[in-house]
Amino acid sequence: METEIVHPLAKYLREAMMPHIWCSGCGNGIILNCFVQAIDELKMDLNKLVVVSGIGCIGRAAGYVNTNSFHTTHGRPIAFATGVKLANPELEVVIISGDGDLFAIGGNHFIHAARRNIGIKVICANNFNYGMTGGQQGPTTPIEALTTTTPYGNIEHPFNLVHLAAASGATYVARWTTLHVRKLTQSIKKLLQKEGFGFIEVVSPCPEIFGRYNKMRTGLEMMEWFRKASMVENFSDPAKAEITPERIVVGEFVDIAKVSYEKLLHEKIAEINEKKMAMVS
Amino acid sequence: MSKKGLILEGSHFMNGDIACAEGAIAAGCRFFAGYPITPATEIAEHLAQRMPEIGGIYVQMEDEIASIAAVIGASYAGVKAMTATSGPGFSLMQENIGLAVMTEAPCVIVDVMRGGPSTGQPTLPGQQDVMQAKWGSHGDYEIIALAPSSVQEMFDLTIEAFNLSETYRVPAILLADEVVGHMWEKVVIPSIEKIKIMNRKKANVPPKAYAPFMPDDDLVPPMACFGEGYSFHATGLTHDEHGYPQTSSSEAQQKLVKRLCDKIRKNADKIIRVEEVMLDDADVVVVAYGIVARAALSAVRKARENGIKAGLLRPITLWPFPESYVAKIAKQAKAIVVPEMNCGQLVREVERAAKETPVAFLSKLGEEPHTPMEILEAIRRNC
Amino acid sequence: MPVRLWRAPLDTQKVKPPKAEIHILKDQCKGCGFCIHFCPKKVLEESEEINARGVHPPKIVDESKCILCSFCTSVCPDFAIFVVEKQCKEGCQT
Amino acid sequence: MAERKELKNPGEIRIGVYVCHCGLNIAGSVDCEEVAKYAATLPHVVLAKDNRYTCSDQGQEMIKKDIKEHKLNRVVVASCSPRLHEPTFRKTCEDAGLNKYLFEMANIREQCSWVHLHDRRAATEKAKDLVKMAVAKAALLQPAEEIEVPIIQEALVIGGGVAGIQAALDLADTGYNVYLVEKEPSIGGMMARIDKTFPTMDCSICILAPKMSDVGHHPNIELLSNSEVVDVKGYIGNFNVKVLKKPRYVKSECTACGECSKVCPVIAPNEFDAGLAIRHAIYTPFAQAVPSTYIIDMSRCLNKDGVIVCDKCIKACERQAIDFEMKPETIELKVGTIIVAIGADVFDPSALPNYGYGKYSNVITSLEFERLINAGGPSGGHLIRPSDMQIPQRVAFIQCVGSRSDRNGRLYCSNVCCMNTIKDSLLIKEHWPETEIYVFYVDIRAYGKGFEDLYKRAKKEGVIFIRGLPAEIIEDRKTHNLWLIGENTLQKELYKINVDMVILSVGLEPRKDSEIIQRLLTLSRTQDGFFMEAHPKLRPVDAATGGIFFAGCAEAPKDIKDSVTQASAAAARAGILMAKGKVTVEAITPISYAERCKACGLCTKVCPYNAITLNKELKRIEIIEAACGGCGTCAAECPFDALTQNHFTDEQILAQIDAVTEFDAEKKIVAFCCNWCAYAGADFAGVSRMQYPPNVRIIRTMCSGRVAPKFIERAFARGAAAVLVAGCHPGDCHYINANYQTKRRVERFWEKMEKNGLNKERLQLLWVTAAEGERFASKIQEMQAIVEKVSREEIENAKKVFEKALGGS
Repeated sequence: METEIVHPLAKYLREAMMPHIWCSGCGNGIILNCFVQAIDELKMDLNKLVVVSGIGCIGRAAGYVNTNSFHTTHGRPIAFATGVKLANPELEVVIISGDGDLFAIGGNHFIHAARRNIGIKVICANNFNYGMTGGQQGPTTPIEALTTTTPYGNIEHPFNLVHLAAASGATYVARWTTLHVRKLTQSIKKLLQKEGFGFIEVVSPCPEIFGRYNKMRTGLEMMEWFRKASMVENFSDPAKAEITPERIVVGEFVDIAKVSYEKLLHEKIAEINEKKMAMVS
Repeated sequence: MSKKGLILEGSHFMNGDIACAEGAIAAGCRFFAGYPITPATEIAEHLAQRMPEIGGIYVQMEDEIASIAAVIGASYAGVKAMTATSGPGFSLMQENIGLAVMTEAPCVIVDVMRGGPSTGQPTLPGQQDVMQAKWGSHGDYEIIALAPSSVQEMFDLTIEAFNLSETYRVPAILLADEVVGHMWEKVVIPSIEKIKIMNRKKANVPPKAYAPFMPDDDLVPPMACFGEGYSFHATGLTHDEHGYPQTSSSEAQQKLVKRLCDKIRKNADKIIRVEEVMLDDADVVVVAYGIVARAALSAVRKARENGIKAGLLRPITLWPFPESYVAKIAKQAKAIVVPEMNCGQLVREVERAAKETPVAFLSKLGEEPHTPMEILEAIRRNC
Repeated sequence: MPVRLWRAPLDTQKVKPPKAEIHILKDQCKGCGFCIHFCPKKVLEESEEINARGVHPPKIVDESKCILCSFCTSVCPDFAIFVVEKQCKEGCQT
Repeated sequence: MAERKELKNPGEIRIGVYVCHCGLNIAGSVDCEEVAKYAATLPHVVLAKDNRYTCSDQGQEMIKKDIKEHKLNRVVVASCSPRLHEPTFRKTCEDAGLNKYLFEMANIREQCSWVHLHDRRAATEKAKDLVKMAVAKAALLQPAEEIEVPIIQEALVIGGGVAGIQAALDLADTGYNVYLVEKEPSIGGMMARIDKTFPTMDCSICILAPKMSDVGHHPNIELLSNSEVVDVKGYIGNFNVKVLKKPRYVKSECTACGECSKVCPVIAPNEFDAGLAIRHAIYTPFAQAVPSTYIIDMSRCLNKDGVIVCDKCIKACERQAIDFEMKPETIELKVGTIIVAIGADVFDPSALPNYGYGKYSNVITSLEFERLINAGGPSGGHLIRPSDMQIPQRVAFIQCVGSRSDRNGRLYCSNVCCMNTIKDSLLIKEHWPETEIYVFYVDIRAYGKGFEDLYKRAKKEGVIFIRGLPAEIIEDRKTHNLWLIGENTLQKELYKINVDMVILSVGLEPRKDSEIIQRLLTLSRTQDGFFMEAHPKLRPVDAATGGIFFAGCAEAPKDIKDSVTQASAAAARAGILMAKGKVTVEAITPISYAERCKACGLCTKVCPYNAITLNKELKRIEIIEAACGGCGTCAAECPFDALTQNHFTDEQILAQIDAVTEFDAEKKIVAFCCNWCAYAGADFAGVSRMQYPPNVRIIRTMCSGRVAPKFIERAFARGAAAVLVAGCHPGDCHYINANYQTKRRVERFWEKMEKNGLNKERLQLLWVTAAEGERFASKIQEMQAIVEKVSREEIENAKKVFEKALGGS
């Protein structure tokens, strides 16, 4: 009898695509949950919403949201989204993708979109590795962490994503973990209402792959790590927010006002046309 | 602003890149994303100036990968979009050309060919990307490529490329070369009414009933765009009519990939255009395209003056390849001469279609295109 | 001013917190246990039964303890649990 | 004036001595005439007189006249304690153009006549000694100028009860900026909890609430609620205070609409309602709370470790005022004066098992009663008994619960309970006239204005007063009624009375945390634990520490009227200081002899105020007089005699010692007492007429830390039988921690004595508060026994061991 009852958020999901492909204890489902919760609370016009994702476990998120969605090639969701947003600024374009997709293969697009301040919103699930391909080292893999491609421990320094985003010029930068569901939801709402390029990093458990290699075999263990290590410090210096086993600084880091690229562009276009009109008459 | 005044109606003296840009505008292109590269840069520069004037978008991306991705995005947002590049950039675009094929995103890619491989000779012409245009992205697919041989054609075929791309929801490539791109000639731009414009088929069913990849009889699915009230999903993964991933279904794979090829193959006759000169009684037929075809034409004329029955077949559409036309002339001609600015690319297709008829290949690399004399020599040798 | 609080407040009965109705979509559950572990009132526990996906979905221990914070709803990666307020006539006495 | 000014000494020293009879207070047991005659024989004394009341106008006029006519350049008055009249006579001297530091006092009342009431001879002899000591010191007195310290014209009030509120408002209305620090989420304190006030029966909150909101809105008051004072540095006029502002987790945008509280799923007992009513994790303690901003009790809230599990309040709050990320902040204040109004706690009667509080639900405290009878309380003002929520027919009040008992609770009378009970009984009668009311008491104390009338009214209304507290309360398991068993001490008969509810009239006790404030502000407390005023009669709201004042129950249990009165007084006292804008620091700061200083830096280490710094380049010390507290422990520490203390110089103190030990040293105790605790304790013994042996001679220093080993050596070298060093209890030192140096030095001295085979018992160390007169007296008794034991040769040994000390310093 219970199964007949509909989940209050079910209407935002593509029934045909459910159940999602994500493992038990994976945080991607929580991110999706918070995202649809946010659009529900904002009563967003789904017709004006476009969700774009790249390649990786979380890349499937776009397909699960019952709205306009596009699943691009690896690393290119930001570039694709840029085209969408410029072609139709009315659309609210959100990217939900992973740390590898956005910051390794797609890193260049990220920093340039942030620099340009194009009005697209990026939600990054950071699970510290390439989950879908079986757990290889990635741009956020912690030093000394074990992955299939760092069997002797990782010797590359990971990106501090919030610092990178802030330095690149994002107008909104926040980091939460999948344990901070309320904050994450509120933060996503804020993100969706910001002008310009906004970014939220969501530290997310990957127990089946990353956890397995690093002594956190269950989602619960990883979530408990988040609980113990995370400290909310709003508007602290993102440069000092590197993620370590002992300390995960979460909170909002940047929230500034800056005219978006598309707005400037369309203002220019209007200006130019006025001039032309004046010349004609 | 009124449709008039959008385009520069009348006769002009301009170079091929500019003509191409004006052709795009005439075709209704309102989005250009690109990255500077010789010899295609003037297209970007010109559109950077013109797009704002007509309410279109010009954006310079961080690289060619981003450019093509943005173009596909714009296309899905319902705007005709184009990017322009040359060999190196064209290589970077290949993966996402595949994405455009897979998601059936109408868009135009201009490749103003230069000497390769790699950085090669940026300021000299080449015809070395012909095969890449067809096979450059991984996986099986069909695609449309047009080869202009004059500045006027840079204008006309850009419009044609958009029309075909919109009609068949497939990326269309304008395979120009450095000479056509940089050459200054007279271009006649007709009034907007006289220009034939094709637009993609719009979704014509209620949103609930809409399946984004359910084809009509012509194998082309009507296209809804973001914000038009149709909530749909598109993906680079193999997918069903609803756009839902089907990563392990062989049936879905066959169905999809076959259709993507067939929608071009089965419509090839409607797509293909060639120019035929003095073929009726020709013993020797020169098959040439792009700038080379111009030298070939005068060579053929000179040959006739010297009493040789020569003719010219100029494929305007390189892909799908005008196989039947070659086959037809092969039956009557003793020999076929194929001059190309590469080590032999389209000539392979000609040989395949020509069957027993001997095909002489005339290669030229790294300098000006073939001269009429060189081609005439080849005609003489083969008659 | 510190006073020793030893007796149950006299008006404890006066406050009637809303009663919860917890819905578990058993077969959607992948058994991560987040809802059980993070429930502030320990309303849930792992059940014996095995669902369509071969995991033990949560079961309700004491619905009356639920305070409708709905954290389980938000933290569930599989949209497999949600809570609604029990609609009932005269004040749902348990 | 770090460097000593060699003053132009007006040639010959001319001392005038005045021996006061103080009516019979002194003359009763001291032959003042004889003392005066004796004084006249002392060196430098040019005239000596005795008179009835030296402090009277005539007395003072005489001194002025003499100074002029006899060219006196030193004045000694032998009368009461300098703690009482030194300022008076210093003024007299100044009026006559004599520098006030040329005045010295001999305390022959508190420390002589009053403590030797029955031995006129010994008292007289002691008085002579005391005068001799004073004269000896006087001869060496030097004029000094006092330095002025500016006073910051802002005040800190600690505690937001009615006393703190009144003090803050008075100061703010005078125009001073006031910081009011309250530990609780709201100001209002005890008064906000009470239903009606006696004797006028006003609604308590109705008269308090307006004052509370005045505080909230006053432009000159910054209210720091939910905050605590964590550190205080500095001195009169210049305090640096650190206040810890604990997070409310609700921002000031809060409109107190209460929607958050409605949806909060957590239920907890409301401390404000003595736990009788519920509150939520997000709450406001009561309707009239100031600030009205709500607060989240994180110990109850479901959201831990920064993870928001429940966001009902956040969702309910339209103003988005809820902020779980709020962090505690430390605010630094600079104030000139501090008013301590931290109030009192109520006695927890579960300490008295025979009354069954905490066990029997129908046994409640008077504070719980206030909430029960209050319309804003859990029962909406209906008097109900907890067990069955029924209106009780028979009610008993038990008085002195935790008061006036050496066994159960406190010795003192809590001052307010009698009238509170009478008021409460009338409230019951007012609503439920039929109720039988018994009041079990020890004595009914209805001494105040309008109190007796109220008492009479209660009797008239039929309230039954029974003298004699119940020995025991027994609960009837079924009915939860209560049997009270005890003796009616008037009728001399046993009673066994059955009632429905018992109200324990609980006493007041010092705040559990008052020792924190005591430590931070270096205050002292009386034996019962309340703060001690500088003088019980004449400076009732001043603390002994300059710039600090008391208001309300912090000083002693008192009712609202007295608290408000005292608060206004304290505000006025603080106002006077700040209005002056500056304060003069007594010229008892150190003097350094640069030529002797070896720049060893020892003095810098012992200075509690870091008022001495070592200048390594110039190889000399520098003294910041404004920061100096005047304890003199630096002078005691200096191994090279390169430092001494103004007005308590080595020469002066040694001269006093020599004076004591001139005759029959072997029978005498030389006592060094610190001004604040030990000397005041000795005074208190006198005030309480505690009798002790007359052979002790007290030398007053500001702090026991001033007592240099060489003083003790000198005393023994001069053959003294015993030496006493007395100071404030460790931790109570008026100079932060200077008395730890005392402890160190005395312990080292003991070792030295042992090494030299001396009986270390002859040197005693005593910690005593100003209130422990008893303790001081019994110490002298105890030492008397030691003195009697000391043998001739022991004295001689000591003389030998310490003979080096005889060389004048």
